Amino acid sequence: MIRLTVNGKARSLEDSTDLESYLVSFGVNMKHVAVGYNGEVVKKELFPEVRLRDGDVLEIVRPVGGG
Amino acid sequence: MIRLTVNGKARSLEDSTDLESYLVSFGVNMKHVAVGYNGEVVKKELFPEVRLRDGDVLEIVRPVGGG
Amino acid sequence: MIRLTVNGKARSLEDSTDLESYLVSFGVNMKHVAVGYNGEVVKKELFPEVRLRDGDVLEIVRPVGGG
Amino acid sequence: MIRLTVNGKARSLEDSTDLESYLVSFGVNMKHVAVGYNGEVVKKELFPEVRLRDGDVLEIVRPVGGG
Amino acid sequence: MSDELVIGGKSFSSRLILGTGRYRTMEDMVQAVEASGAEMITVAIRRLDLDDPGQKTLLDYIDWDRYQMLPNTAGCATVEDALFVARLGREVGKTDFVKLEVIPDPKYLFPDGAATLEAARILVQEGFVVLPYVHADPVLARQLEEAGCATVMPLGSAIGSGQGIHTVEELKIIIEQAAVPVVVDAGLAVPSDASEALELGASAVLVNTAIAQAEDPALMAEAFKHGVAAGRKAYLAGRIAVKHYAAASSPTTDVPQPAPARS
Amino acid sequence: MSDELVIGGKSFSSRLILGTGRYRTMEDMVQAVEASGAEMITVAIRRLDLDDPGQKTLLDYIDWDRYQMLPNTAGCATVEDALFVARLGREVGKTDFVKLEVIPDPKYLFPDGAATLEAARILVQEGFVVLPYVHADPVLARQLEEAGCATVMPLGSAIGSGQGIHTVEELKIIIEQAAVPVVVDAGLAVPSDASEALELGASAVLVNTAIAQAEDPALMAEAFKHGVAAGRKAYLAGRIAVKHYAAASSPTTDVPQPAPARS
Amino acid sequence: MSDELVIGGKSFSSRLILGTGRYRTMEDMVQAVEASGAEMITVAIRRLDLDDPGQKTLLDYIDWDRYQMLPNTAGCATVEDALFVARLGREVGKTDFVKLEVIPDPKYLFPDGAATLEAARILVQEGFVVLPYVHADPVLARQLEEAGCATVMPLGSAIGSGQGIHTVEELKIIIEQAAVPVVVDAGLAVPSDASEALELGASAVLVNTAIAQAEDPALMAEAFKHGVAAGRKAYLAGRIAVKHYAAASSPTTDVPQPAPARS
Amino acid sequence: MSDELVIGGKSFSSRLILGTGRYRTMEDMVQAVEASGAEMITVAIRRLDLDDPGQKTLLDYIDWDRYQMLPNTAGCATVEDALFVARLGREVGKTDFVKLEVIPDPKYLFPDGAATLEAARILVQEGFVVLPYVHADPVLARQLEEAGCATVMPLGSAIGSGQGIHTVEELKIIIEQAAVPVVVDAGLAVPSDASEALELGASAVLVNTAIAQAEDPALMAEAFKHGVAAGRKAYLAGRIAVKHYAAASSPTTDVPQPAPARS
Repeated sequence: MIRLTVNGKARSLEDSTDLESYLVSFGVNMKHVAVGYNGEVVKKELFPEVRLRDGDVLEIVRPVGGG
Repeated sequence: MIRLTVNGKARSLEDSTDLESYLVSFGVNMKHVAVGYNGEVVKKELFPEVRLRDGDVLEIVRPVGGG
Repeated sequence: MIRLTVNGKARSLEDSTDLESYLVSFGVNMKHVAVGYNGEVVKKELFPEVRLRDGDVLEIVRPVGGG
Repeated sequence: MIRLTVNGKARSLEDSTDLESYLVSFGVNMKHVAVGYNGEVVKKELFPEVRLRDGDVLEIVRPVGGG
Repeated sequence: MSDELVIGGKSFSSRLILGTGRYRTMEDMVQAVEASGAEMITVAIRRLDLDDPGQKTLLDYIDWDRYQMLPNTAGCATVEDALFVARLGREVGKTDFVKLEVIPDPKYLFPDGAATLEAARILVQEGFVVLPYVHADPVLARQLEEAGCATVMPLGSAIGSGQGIHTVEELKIIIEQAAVPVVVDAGLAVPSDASEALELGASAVLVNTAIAQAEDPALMAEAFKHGVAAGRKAYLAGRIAVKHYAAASSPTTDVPQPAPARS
Repeated sequence: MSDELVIGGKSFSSRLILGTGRYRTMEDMVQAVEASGAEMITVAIRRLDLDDPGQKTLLDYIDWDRYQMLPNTAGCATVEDALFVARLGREVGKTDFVKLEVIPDPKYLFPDGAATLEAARILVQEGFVVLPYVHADPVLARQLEEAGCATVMPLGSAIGSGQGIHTVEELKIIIEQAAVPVVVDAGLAVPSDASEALELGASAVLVNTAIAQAEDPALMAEAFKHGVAAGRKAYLAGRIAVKHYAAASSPTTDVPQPAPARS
Repeated sequence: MSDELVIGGKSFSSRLILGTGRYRTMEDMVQAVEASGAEMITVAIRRLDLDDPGQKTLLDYIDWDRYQMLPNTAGCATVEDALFVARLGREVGKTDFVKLEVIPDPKYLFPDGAATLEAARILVQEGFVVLPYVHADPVLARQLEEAGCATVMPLGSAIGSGQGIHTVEELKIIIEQAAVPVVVDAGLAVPSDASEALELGASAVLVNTAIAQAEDPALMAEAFKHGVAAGRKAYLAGRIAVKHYAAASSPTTDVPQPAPARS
Repeated sequence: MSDELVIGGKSFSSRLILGTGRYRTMEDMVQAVEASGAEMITVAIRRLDLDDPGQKTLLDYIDWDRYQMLPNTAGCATVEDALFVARLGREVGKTDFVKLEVIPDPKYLFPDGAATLEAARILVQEGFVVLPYVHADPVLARQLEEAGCATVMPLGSAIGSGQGIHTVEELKIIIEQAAVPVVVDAGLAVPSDASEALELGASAVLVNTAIAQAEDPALMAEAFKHGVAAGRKAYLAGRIAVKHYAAASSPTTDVPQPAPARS
């Protein structure tokens, strides 16, 4: 069992997977997001290579209105 | 019967009298007041000479706080 | 001999004439001017009727730049 | 021969001496001054113990008008 | 959205009234008038030079079919003088519009309120459309309106001083109380001054020196054209209130947090 | 006359940078962006709601081929947080532009100058085009320029306060000393504020709350578009100097004089 | 150094004229008068309550041998009313001094300049020492002086508004042109306002609400006493000019330099 | 009423800190110090002239038993220089008090906030009582207080410029947030500036050029003494609120009415 912290909330996975698949499983529109992986920003092209591990901390963000 | 307007209010007198006596009858402190008689200001020393007549308009004033 | 004061300066005429002719004699463009005659403003259509007399004071004006 | 830099100017001494004697030789009023010795501030009570050496840099200062 | 300024029964799309004095050249003036988009233009009335009576006048440079002429009474220090010059201006311009000025003070060119009010009453009787230039005095403004003036024209600061608007608080009150258009005149130096006046609710501004004496009058005229448009639109758009603290323009929640790389 | 603003090697015709926060509706925001003529638009970076991951984002409402996105670091109180959010923004927007904010103070939202300078140095090293939001501190402005920032963005007054520009004297000095564009950010409430900033020589302004929270955001956006044009043109046109006395805008000689009717 | 203020032939050491209205208690008023150091005190004239004709009046609380009474015409909206109240005040106070106010506007209490001028001319003829309260209108100030007024009393801002001095530029001109004492009246809220007025060259200030309605009226009166002294002394001491750059207050040479410890 | 100012554990009755630079003569300086009532006096630290080592210094003119000496670090552009001069000043004055200035900018003499904060942290560690001169930056003020500074000294405007206080809004926030005394330094020109600072809640002001360069320094020092007293008392007395309309200072009822003389 893989425990993650995603956008500050605890989540878990049955089986290990890569970041790309994980985001797809949520129906996230890749074009609009960026991801912080344990404090580092991951380039989109690398999402498939990032294998999620127990304890990983993800920040999945998108643009909102701001000044 | 003599009808007066004093400080905007109707007042009446049985018998004619002079301004000085009229003010005294109210217990007014002469030192503190000035009097307008039908739109003219009467000097205090003349109060005894002013005989009140029917229809006279009196303004009896004193100093108050102001800026 | 007719002595006039025109725009503050003394001028004279041999023979009496009307205002219209007088202005024309200067080559003044009627369209652009107004005339004060002894302190009164004369409408342009009346220029021919105004006969200049000794002692008359004329102010011949036109528009200039102003704010 | 000992070469010193005092208040930004080159000075020299025949024989080695201590800071106290050196200041006295100028007729400096001790009460009014402070001394920087090679970038360190020396307490007045230590002036006699500081032996001047070739290459030393001194800043001898006093208060002036300032805001 | 139609948003016309109405003065003396006439409608104007532009809220910039332009003066024609103090330009370095007639060309500067003509170009500035064009660039400003103004529809009302002030002129002064002066003696014709009889030694050169054929000289060109403003009437030769400007197409008056396109502009409302606004003759002024500048130079007049008394009621009598102002009445005389107003009547001459009416003949020159064939218009009832007059910018009424009664100015006894040559150094600061501040107007004489009591004399202006007296002259205004007479000119209104004579059918003039009176635009009186006055100090930013709210009581006087009311009296001029009651006298039948078509507008009130309070000053921002001294004529030609370029000091901008010193009279904001008084202007707010004049605007609040006025039923006729308030035209801010004198002292404006930059378009932000014009914009500010209109943001406060003034109906128009009158500008001369700021444009005529700018290094590039035509470009400054264009700048004021934009400034007046900006101020009017802002007034109609409804400005935000002033707060004495800040208000975040970006959301204050859901801020991403960095995590330490794992040991 | 071409008069482009160049930031980070890119040219912009508009000198109004528009924020996208605090609009009542997305429609208000889209219309205001359109009406403003802005070519650079700020966005904030926030966590995606995983319970609604398909929700529309700004990217769905704005045609980003027409606008330079300017991600900000709003919400960050420390250097570390700001760096992280700046890097996320770079990925989201596929742009090196970043509006750097490090704001520890929740009430007045004033920035931390020392932390902003430290973060700016790092981001410049990473190739960011850094637009730092700072207090109107002339020395700090110099240090940010020396650190390689693309602009300096001094504040006019507190974010969203609508107090206008409190920092005119400091801005004059910052502008005098800067070789990079000076962009006045925060506190602007009305177009006269924007016009004033550009008249002083600022290169651009950033506006959000004044437009987003106006009664009519699209109309206020249009007003600011004019205000910015007015201020820039006035700066280029060369304003008149301030005088402490008046200067007549009409000739002071040859004033016609009434004469008494003859007896 | 003797530095007396002379009004109507009387000399005063204090440049603070104090109003007696709006105190919470008579005790507050008496203590404030004492603490202020004022030598001239305003009073209003009102109808005696005939149902309580023996009630105490101001005359019972203040030792009028020590103070110049300044009756006002507050409450009067017309020339006729003001003349009548001025004449009543002269009888009440046995003094020719009068603070002339003609105020038609109940919301902002701004004075009617033309009516004030008309009333002033009549009262001067009747031998009054007239101190007219007016808008900060330089031309009107000149006319009042020419009419024989003992002072001019331009306003700083609306009576009792506590807005301070909005009229600095106009006051400078009024002071420059006046041969009679200029007394700034109305709107002053804090002693810095009073000090500023005297620094500009005003001869005195009149204060009421700022003291009467302060949390601690006697202490505020003392504060204004100091503020007036400060402003007058500063005016006499000759202030420094304004510079648009800095000037070091400490020497810029002979700064001690740290040296590296020797290797 | 005791109302002491406490800095670094020492109590002061005067809230005016006086600089000793830029006087025309030592006599002017001595008289100004006396007249000012100041209890804390700034001095600069400079190299002794070894060609005239016996020359008199400030120590010969002022009775230092009566005054707290406040050595400054004026002339220092870097942290290192400031530390060195602070340490020298401590020896010269036998005091831990230091006015910390780190100023890289020779034209406007604005301080380097980040460097000042860095130097302050070190000097506090060394046991100094640090009074840091900084821009009116609320965040920096907080950081200096957290670093252990005895006061914060935000500027009003550029040193010696005589421009007065440009930073009112920032000062209000700094004062609201500060637990240590706020001393307004630099730019003050007239006592109304000092009074205003204390009315806002500042604990003291530091003045030099305004007094030293006045035509009559001793009289101006006295003026500032009154200005500071005025401002402090007003702060304690509780000022009235600002209203956007007027409030009559005389009763609005029972106004006497003239009656027509009878026919």
